[in-house]
Amino acid sequence: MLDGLLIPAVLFFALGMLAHLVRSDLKFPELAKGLAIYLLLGIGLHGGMELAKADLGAAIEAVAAAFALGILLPLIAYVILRWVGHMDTLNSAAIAAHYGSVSAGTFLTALAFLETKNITYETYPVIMLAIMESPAIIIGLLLAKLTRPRDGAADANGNGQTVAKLVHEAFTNGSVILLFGGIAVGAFALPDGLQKMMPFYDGIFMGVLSLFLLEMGMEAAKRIGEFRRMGVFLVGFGILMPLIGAVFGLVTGHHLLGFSPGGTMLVATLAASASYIAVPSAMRLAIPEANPSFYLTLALGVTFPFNVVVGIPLYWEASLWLAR
Amino acid sequence: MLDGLLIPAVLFFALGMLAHLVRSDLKFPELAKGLAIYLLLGIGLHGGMELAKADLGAAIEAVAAAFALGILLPLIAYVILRWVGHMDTLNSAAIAAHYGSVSAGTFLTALAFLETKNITYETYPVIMLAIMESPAIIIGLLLAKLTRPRDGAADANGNGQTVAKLVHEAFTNGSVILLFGGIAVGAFALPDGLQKMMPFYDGIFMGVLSLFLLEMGMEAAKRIGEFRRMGVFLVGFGILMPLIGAVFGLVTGHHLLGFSPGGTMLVATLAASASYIAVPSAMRLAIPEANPSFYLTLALGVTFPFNVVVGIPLYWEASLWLAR
Amino acid sequence: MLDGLLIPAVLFFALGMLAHLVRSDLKFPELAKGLAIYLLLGIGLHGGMELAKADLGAAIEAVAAAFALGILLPLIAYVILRWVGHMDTLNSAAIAAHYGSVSAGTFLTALAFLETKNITYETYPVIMLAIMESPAIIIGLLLAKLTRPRDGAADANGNGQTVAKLVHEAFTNGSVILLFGGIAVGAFALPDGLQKMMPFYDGIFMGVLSLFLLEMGMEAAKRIGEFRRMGVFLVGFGILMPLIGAVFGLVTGHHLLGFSPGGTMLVATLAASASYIAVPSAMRLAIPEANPSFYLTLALGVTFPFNVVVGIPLYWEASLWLAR
Amino acid sequence: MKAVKKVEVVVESVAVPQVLALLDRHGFSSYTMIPGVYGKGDRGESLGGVSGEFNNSYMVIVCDAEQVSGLVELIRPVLKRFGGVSLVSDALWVKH
Amino acid sequence: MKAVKKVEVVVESVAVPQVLALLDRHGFSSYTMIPGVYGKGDRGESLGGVSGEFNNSYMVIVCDAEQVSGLVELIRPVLKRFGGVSLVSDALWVKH
Amino acid sequence: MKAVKKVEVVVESVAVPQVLALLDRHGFSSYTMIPGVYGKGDRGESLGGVSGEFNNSYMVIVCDAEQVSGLVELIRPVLKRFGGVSLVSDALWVKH
Ligand SMILES: Nc1ncnc2c1ncn2[C@@H]1O[C@H](COP(=O)(O)O)[C@@H](O)[C@H]1O
Ligand SMILES: Nc1ncnc2c1ncn2[C@@H]1O[C@H](COP(=O)(O)O)[C@@H](O)[C@H]1O
Ligand SMILES: Nc1ncnc2c1ncn2[C@@H]1O[C@H](COP(=O)(O)O)[C@@H](O)[C@H]1O
Ligand code: NA
Ligand code: NA
Ligand code: NA
Repeated sequence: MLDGLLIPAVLFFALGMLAHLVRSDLKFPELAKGLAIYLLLGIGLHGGMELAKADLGAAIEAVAAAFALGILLPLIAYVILRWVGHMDTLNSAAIAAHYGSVSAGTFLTALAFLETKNITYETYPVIMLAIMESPAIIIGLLLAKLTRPRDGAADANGNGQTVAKLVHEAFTNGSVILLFGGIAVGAFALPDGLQKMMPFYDGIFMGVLSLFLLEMGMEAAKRIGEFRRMGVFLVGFGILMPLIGAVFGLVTGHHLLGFSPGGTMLVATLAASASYIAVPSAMRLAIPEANPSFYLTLALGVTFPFNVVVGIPLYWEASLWLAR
Repeated sequence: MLDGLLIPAVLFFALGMLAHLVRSDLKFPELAKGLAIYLLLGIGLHGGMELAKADLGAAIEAVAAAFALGILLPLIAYVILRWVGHMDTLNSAAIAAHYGSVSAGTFLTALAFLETKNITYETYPVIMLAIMESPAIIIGLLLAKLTRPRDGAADANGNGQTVAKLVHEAFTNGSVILLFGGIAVGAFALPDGLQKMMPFYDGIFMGVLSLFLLEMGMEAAKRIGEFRRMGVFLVGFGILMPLIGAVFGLVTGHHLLGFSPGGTMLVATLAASASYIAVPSAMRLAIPEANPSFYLTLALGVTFPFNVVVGIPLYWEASLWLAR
Repeated sequence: MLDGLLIPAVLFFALGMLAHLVRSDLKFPELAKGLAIYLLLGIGLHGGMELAKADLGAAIEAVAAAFALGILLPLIAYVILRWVGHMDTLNSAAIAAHYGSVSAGTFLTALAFLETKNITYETYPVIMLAIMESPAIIIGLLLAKLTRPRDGAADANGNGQTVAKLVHEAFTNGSVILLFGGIAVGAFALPDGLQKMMPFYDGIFMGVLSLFLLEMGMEAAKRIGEFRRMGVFLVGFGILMPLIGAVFGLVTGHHLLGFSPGGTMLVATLAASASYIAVPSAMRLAIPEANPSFYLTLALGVTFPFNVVVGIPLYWEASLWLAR
Repeated sequence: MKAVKKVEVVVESVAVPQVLALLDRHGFSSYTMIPGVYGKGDRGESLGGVSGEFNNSYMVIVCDAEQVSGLVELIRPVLKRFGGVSLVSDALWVKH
Repeated sequence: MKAVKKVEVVVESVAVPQVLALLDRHGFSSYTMIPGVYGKGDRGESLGGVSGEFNNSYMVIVCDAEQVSGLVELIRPVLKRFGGVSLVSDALWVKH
Repeated sequence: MKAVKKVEVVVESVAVPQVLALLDRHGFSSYTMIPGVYGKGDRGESLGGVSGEFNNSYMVIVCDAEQVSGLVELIRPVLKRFGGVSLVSDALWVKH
């Protein structure tokens, strides 16, 4: 188990947290944006190349499963927040959307875990990653729409976001474009041309990921100061919800999709992870009344570190156990 | 022919255009600047290393041909703009300068085309690329100088740029420095040291190019909205002029320089391409009266996509045909 | 000797200086920050991986030697500045701190020199690099504290930096975190995981360094204009002090630590180099009365180019001579 | 030089496209915008966020005195939704 | 709209954390800050530096008229130590 | 505190070196400059450009009341050539 912590990717994350905790002046937000773009494209490309060789039927099953998880998980999260945590409707909707969506950084850390241990895995989870970015945004939006008191002023001034606009945004945000774009290029481009690009997208991938996780560690640690203000329930939710998600993911991966332990663990990680890039911006626009420090702190400060340090090794053990 | 579209570099460009057209929030201008610097240095280095082994006589011929093209092409463009399009002198001069100069991004896409298809090519076009950055700027400047009504106010206030200043700028802008600098280092540095650097400048080159073209796709698409304002003549010019340039390039490459089809196609691409980095800034300063949205839209929104998608495969077919 | 100038790393530095001297518009400060982060992590990682196999006793000796140099050298620099140059106490203290600390860029250029010539070297100097970042900051601070006239106003307003704060900063600035963090990850992470990251941190390292040195050349050249204002003594100091440092480094490396010529040259380079990233910020805060253009010009405009162009080949010859 | 009003708005970057569209619809099509601005106010500190989405932008719109109240009424609901600050001050416009 | 004072401060970026802490300690917890600003003044040009440490930041603090002299007294010693510029001007605050 | 004039200029970044040289020649050697600014005006939107050359910069020059008309006359022809905006307003300078 401790072994899981000596994955370089995890150590870089820890180093980032440390850097912030000792109040180092280290920071590189601009660079991190570039790294994220590279990583999303790279994972997409890699997935697309594998998919070109894959089985269409199995791919469609994976897509359907991803949609189902993306719709189901935010609803579960919403119920817990509303009826267990007695949270107001708009904050509940905004937080729920984050947990239905996914975190590419967490997914890649799981990939680094498998690579370090030389474990094989299916490539369908890459498509699932791309698919799961969007539906939860729409669910969160609908939950907010249904429960929000009619806001005359906003509508009159034309400030209110229409549903159509936000659905559009859910499917055209940068992460979705990069993931689907990468998959499409990987699947359709001439193999010889792809081969020439692979030293960039494949060879240095794990190293670039480590640098990204260093920055993520700093971002996560920044939010720790907010824990006090959030209260015990919310912090607990940030740990419980990924576990619930993981259970759904494990069942989906192992029983419904029939994946190997490696692939099953990846699906569990997707389900357990919470978005911290695409969904926060979308929710800030769609539900400005919700408190961004709640959802950012949860996704980035609680759930992301939990998954990286504890969750991923745990989901791996569970996948192994299921496969016995 | 459709094959030419499945070059990954081209697909990335298309993905960028798509991202803008669906109004995605994706953008990374800062990153793109860094990528451009890397690409210019890398192409220079690569060229320099090959040149160290090359034939001086042939190199001098290539340099002379590049100068000739860089002087001739903007004159042709100017004549077309003035007498066919009835455009005013200053806008004509500014646009003409762009078409006499070159686009490293287009050149690299042509290189990616050849690499994907495993076609060999001469390295002299890399020097031609470096040479052709500058002369057209000076031609554009002279055309403007000769035709501009005496602007007393500007001169009196010392705001007018002197010719000397702009000639200096034509030869010291970033692209020129990086290209010639790369060539010089590649030609003179100790081979063992160069070898240690090559995994960076060679191994990941095509991958970095793909990321750059993604950004270029977004930049190109941004300009499409301007087409209406430009009118049919100018958009037509943006497609016709590269074809004219390509004919001159084909003749130069095949007949004058005696290059293989690969090398001939590269010369055609240079002649067909229009600058969108160095020349726009230079023209903005030298001919502020000209409308930047004309030349930026033409170079970036019309000619660049045309060359990437249609031109390069076409010039390749033409080079093959010439070589028969 | 001229051979030492044809190291690509050195040529890139020269290209950067040239770019500034011809007043090119080339610049990429944002990119350079990212490159520095990568280089510090990479050198740390590499060192850590080697150290995992190394001898603890020898490592401790190297650490002790690094501390000793970091304390001794700024004191020597201070004495020269005060009693030979008749410089005021605060400027003397600030400059001295720079020369006790180290420049990772210079160290890496020395590494590139050895790599280009395929010379082997010990890895302990990497730890020494990490160690030597900090002590000189504290020595500089103490020198300033002891000699500064009591500044009532600053203290009353709470603007005065406490010693504790600056000691903290000396040990938590970005470079220190990245170097030590890299060493720790390199030493403790699972080897299989590290192996997956190495194409990034190892394969493209020398290439990234070349791009960083290009930027450094531009930064160094920017400061040349300040030479006139600094006077002959200070410029002379910027050349003499590295030579003094190098002598101490050569003795330490060869006699005290028993290193090979490669390792000895690296220790000499550390001792000869002056910090231009971590220490300037620290001194600006701790000794705001000192003139930043003095210490920045010296470290970046005089000593860095001197070491890169003349110093490193010289220290190498001296190491060889000692080893005879 | 002509007397004008300078309206400054600090608002979250995520809301900027919406603000610009709103202004444009009401005839305020000229503006200057500084991205990547940080700040702290009633709703806490702008932390930046992994992809910088939670920083602010600083907008300046120069307009005539008679337009200013219309402009302010457009901006007010945005500030109500997203927080932020808006200031109005006097300036002289250099004609050219 | 309410009459307020706008205090602008241009100071080296390296001093910003210190300035913010100082303001915070004295009850000025709201501010807007533009990083990465260049400039030239009595002490020469801000050159940027390899890792950008020698550039300036542009801070804006909006406060009430009666707070302004207290604020200015806090900033003055910082300007004395690090150089920089501070301006005070009038504005109207758009209430929301 | 001393009464001064604050002159703000928004101009294309490509013209900034020229403006600074011009100011310097006429004795205005102090300034503050914010790079990477976007905007829209009579001549359309600043699109950024592949290497950022078509964005704006925001310059602030603080000077004495009697200097302001000289400064404005320097800036006017630049605005005529390149477009842009310049504002003059009153402020109090915090002496240090
Ligand atoms: N008093 C103030 N002075 C300057 N900027 C302010 C002030 N209050 C708020 N801001 C800016 O407006 C943003 C949002 O403020 P708020 O809605 O109060 O959280 C902050 O992040 C600051 O950039
Ligand atoms: N007259 C001025 N107008 C605008 N900005 C100024 C002026 N004087 C100083 N500054 C700014 O304040 C910084 C520090 O000024 P100084 O302490 O005078 O060197 C400069 O880098 C400028 O950004
Ligand atoms: N009314 C205005 N308010 C604020 N900024 C303006 C205004 N008009 C022009 N600008 C700025 O000045 C730049 C050039 O304007 P123009 O020359 O009118 O195209 C624009 O990109 C804006 O940044
Ligand atoms: Na999830
Ligand atoms: Na051309
Ligand atoms: Na030293």
